[in-house]
Amino acid sequence: MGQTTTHHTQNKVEKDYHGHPNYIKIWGVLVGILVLSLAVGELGHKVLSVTLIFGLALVKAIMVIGNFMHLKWEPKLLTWVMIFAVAALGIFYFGVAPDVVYVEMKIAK
Amino acid sequence: MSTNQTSHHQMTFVQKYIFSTDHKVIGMQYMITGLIMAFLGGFLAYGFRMQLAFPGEAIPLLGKMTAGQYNEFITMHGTIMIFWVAMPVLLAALGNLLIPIMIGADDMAFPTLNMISYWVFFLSTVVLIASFFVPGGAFAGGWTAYPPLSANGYTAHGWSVGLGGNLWIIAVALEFVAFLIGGINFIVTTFNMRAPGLTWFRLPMMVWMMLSAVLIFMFAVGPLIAGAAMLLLDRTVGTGFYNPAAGGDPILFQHMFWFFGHPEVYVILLPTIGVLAEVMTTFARKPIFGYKMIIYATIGAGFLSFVVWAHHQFIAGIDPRMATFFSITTIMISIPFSLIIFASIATLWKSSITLSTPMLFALGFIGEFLIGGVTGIYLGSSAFDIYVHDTYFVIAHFHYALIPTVFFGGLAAIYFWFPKFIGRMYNETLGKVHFWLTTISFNLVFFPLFFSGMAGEHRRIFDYSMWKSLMTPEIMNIRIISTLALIVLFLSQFIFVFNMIKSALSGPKAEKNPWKSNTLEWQADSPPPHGNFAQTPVVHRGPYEYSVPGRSEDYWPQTSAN
Amino acid sequence: MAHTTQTVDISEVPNGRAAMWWVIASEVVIFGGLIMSYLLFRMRYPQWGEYASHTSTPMGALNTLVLLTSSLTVALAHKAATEKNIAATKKYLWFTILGGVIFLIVKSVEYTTEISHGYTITANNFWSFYYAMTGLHAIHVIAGMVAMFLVMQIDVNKGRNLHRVEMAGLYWHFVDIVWIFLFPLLYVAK
Amino acid sequence: MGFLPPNVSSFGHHIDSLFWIITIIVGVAFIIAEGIFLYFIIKYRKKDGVKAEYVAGNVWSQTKWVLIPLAIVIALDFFVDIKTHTAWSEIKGGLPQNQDLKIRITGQQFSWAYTLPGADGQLDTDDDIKKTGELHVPADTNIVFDLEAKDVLHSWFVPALRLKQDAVPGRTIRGWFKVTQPGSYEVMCAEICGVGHTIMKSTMIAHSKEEFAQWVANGGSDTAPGAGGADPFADMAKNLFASGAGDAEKGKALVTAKACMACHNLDGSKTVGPTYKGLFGSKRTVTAGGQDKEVVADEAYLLRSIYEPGAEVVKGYPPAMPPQKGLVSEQEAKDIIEYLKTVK
Repeated sequence: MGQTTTHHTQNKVEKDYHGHPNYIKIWGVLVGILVLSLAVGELGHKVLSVTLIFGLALVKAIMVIGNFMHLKWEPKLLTWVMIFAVAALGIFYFGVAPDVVYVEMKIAK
Repeated sequence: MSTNQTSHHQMTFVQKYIFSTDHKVIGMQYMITGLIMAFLGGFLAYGFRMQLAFPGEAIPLLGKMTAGQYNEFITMHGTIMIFWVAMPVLLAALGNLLIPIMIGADDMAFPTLNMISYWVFFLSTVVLIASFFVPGGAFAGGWTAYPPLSANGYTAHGWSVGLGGNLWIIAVALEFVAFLIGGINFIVTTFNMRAPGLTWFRLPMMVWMMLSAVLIFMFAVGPLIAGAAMLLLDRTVGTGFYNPAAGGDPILFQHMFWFFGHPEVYVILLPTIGVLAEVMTTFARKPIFGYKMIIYATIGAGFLSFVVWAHHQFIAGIDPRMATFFSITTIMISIPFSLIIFASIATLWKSSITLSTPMLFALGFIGEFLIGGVTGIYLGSSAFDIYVHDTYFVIAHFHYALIPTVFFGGLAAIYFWFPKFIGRMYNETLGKVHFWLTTISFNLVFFPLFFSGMAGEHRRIFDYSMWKSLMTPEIMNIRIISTLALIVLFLSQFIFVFNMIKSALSGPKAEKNPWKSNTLEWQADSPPPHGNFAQTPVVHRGPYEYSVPGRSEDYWPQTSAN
Repeated sequence: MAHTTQTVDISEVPNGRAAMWWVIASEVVIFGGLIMSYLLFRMRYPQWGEYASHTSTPMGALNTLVLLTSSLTVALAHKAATEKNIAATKKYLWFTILGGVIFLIVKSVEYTTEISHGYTITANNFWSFYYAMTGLHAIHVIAGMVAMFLVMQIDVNKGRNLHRVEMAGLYWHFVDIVWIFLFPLLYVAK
Repeated sequence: MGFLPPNVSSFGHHIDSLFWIITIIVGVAFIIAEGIFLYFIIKYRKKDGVKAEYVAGNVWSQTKWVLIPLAIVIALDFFVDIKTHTAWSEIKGGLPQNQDLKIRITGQQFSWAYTLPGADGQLDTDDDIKKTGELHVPADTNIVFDLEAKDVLHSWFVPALRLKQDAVPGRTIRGWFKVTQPGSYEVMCAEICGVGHTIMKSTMIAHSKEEFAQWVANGGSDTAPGAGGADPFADMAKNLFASGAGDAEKGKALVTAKACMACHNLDGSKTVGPTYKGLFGSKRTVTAGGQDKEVVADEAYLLRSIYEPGAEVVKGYPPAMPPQKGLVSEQEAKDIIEYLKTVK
């Protein structure tokens, strides 16, 4: 009994076509942020520069995910999945930190 | 996506059975590999239990056992039973067999990827079995592989020494890859390929549980894959991730392992709760009690399972304040699961129960799992865990939680869907004999271990003759009873194998819907052809409309219009 | 009797893209495991800051620029693919693979200089983490390049399955994001 | 539940009472749940003409039969949690105010090494008493221990004290206990630590306070120093081997059965313990009481290294062998020595 199954994503017109943002402009902004974070790196104040750099890295990541990977136009669920993945890592970090970060080492002779 | 289905030519034997992309064949391949590995794991248990009951004497079929071999056997028993029996049978086999047909799809979203996932799993099985015959033998550091022991105590030596351990890590990593690929297939199929009318709250409980099990597995396994890679580098290249002398920390691996370990036991439990819902509603002719309540409890337990892991490490050197936090979350996570068990008991209220073999196994699961769950409260309390951690009390607890889930739940599923996927009825009396033998011997093996654990019998000890307090006649008798009962448990599984093979070859033909059940797979032929349904089914109602008042028949299939 | 089973696509995300997002979710958790362990040790041992000073920030910055540019070219390739412009898609895909090659070249130059200074994987735990993280990332870069090459040969040349360009693009963007976080972690935080 | 060993620890009552509380709560809940479960199975068996009732369990009047028992279970759980917290904070939460005695416990592959402060009461002074396999402690005193591990994970477990604590290499984990009753109690290793995990036994001997003070004054041995007179093992060797040779065949089997091969070897390679190859009759440099000396490996030497390995430790090897007193009988020792003579 012949069984033809059309895989619906195969030759379907891009139903959820939602246009492409101006990639070049976003690329420009990203390079700008990169240069900015390098400049911040020269700043004397250590703690401020580290937090700024990671902040800028986070902004870059969110821009890449949002615009290049079109997460902005995907259903909300996918965004929540990504957030949960990062949250799971956060849970892991704060669950383990008291045991690894705040314990001084002493090697038994 | 592979498009070979469209040109449906006559497939050769290899394409049809070995490299098949049909979800039912792949499900059967997982099932058979899992069951064979179950016998291997059971044989290892026979080996080390004989050594425990009759220390130092030659074991039939195995000869005298040395301490190194003993560690090897217990490590491999744990690894095989969790990773090569529980997950393939409950997650991959039932998932592959049931998800597409239960949601009215012709196959998985990515059939070729599904086939690749089985063969990556098969490769990991070959690597694991090869690690037995490698010089130095298989890995012997406990299935939890805590460094520094699992990193050979950081005495630097290259690939040759401890090759068994390296193969063990590679086999487990390959198996994780296989289940990640399989998991993604399950998720996308459940999201995208449900039959028209099959909304989220009309999905059978089995599909819900499979989906949440795979999601929990995916998010929990990440850190352990990173940890295993770091451990492999420690063992071979000589880095010092967990080597205190080099600034590493052994406790980090324990956290990584149990961050995965605890959600893992829920990954194994959830498919069985799905099986429970299908089997009990069919044989009690009654809707599941609180369909939405169970689903919300499962989702809640899914999130909670990520903040519970350190109850395995109360006395492993973690910060005592953390132990209080984890003790509270451990007690909290017992709430959703007690809710699910109470709801399944409530399903039996005012029902009309036929005690066929699948129903016996499902009810057996509830009866035994209650003991497993109840003893979890002892261990969840951090203070009492000081005394019973790493003793036989823990072993008895987790066997009472895992064996009902894997064996009773798995066998209930196999007996229940055997007519559908093999097309023939199994022998009912043999099934019942198998059930009663398994239940009685299982209880005889593990219930006494609670007591020897209370007496302070600590784990993974090859020969207790050095401790007078553990060589009292009562404890010696417990070890002997438990071992003899294990032999009975092991042998009674051959009744199951005989029943399955005989019925598959010469059992009476099974009709489309032998149990008068509602879900979609019972509307397809048995065994369902390639592509499952001639016409895509349209779903009109939920899966558990049994004994609806005002209807002559006491079941109402999801697809029937009136 | 032939017939078509038209499985209705319930969620708006078609199969291929949904699967790729789930692959990215699991990869985030795997890379995250490694990065979190590194962070834990960074917090514990201040002297790792001094070890980190031996990594060359300019090389890292160059690599970040290279990967950002290749993210741009793969996004343009996806745009060209949706417009069924085969030639442009291939051009941009080749640019992206070129970006990957440049990244690997810069990486190997970096590795050789560091190893020549004696900072091998077993020098100390910082360097073990450095090589583990950048090594795993490099493997994913290679995997991404191979995937794009295969998509180009199998599908783009024959003008079918053009949505696969977007899959390879998503994976490539993920590899770029991992580097976006690796760069400050290993190179900038001195 | 007569299996719990008698409790001799000051905080042991917490654990025993906690055990009984949980057993009662959980036992009652279990019996009720299992009872209802079995009752339903029996009562609602399929009878002809009787249909099941459509109870979907989505309205409060039905779900209350599940949610209320659940609320009770939650309340009881949190009661157990409170009791657990008090017990946990006393045992592991912190150390008692008056810390009378500070000791160090070191787990190493395949034995427990104990360091007690000598007469001066200070650790890490040269009069410390170092013992492998035997911990002597005074009763009725708060003993604070520093637990550490040399190589892999170990776990110091004394069932009679209801105490267990993992020893993690790279950390010093502090804990305390107070023995309420003099006596000898078995100590176990509860974390898998390799091939010799089985033989990692040691004993804790609790003396009365005066007896312990006397023991410390004697520099860590029951008899006063110098009163030893003739070497006890020389006489044992004489009369043991007076009645003829042991059985080398049985000795060969005993060497694996008693897990000696976990540390020693027959081929001259360097393992945790010294090799047996060419041992008998050879010259060995040992450190005894701090000084090195040259000894001939005769029968008395072998008996001493079986029963009191800590007395004379071969140079370059850790004092890691647990004393075999009470584990290897004299006849078995004789057979083992006979076998060792044949290992060339």
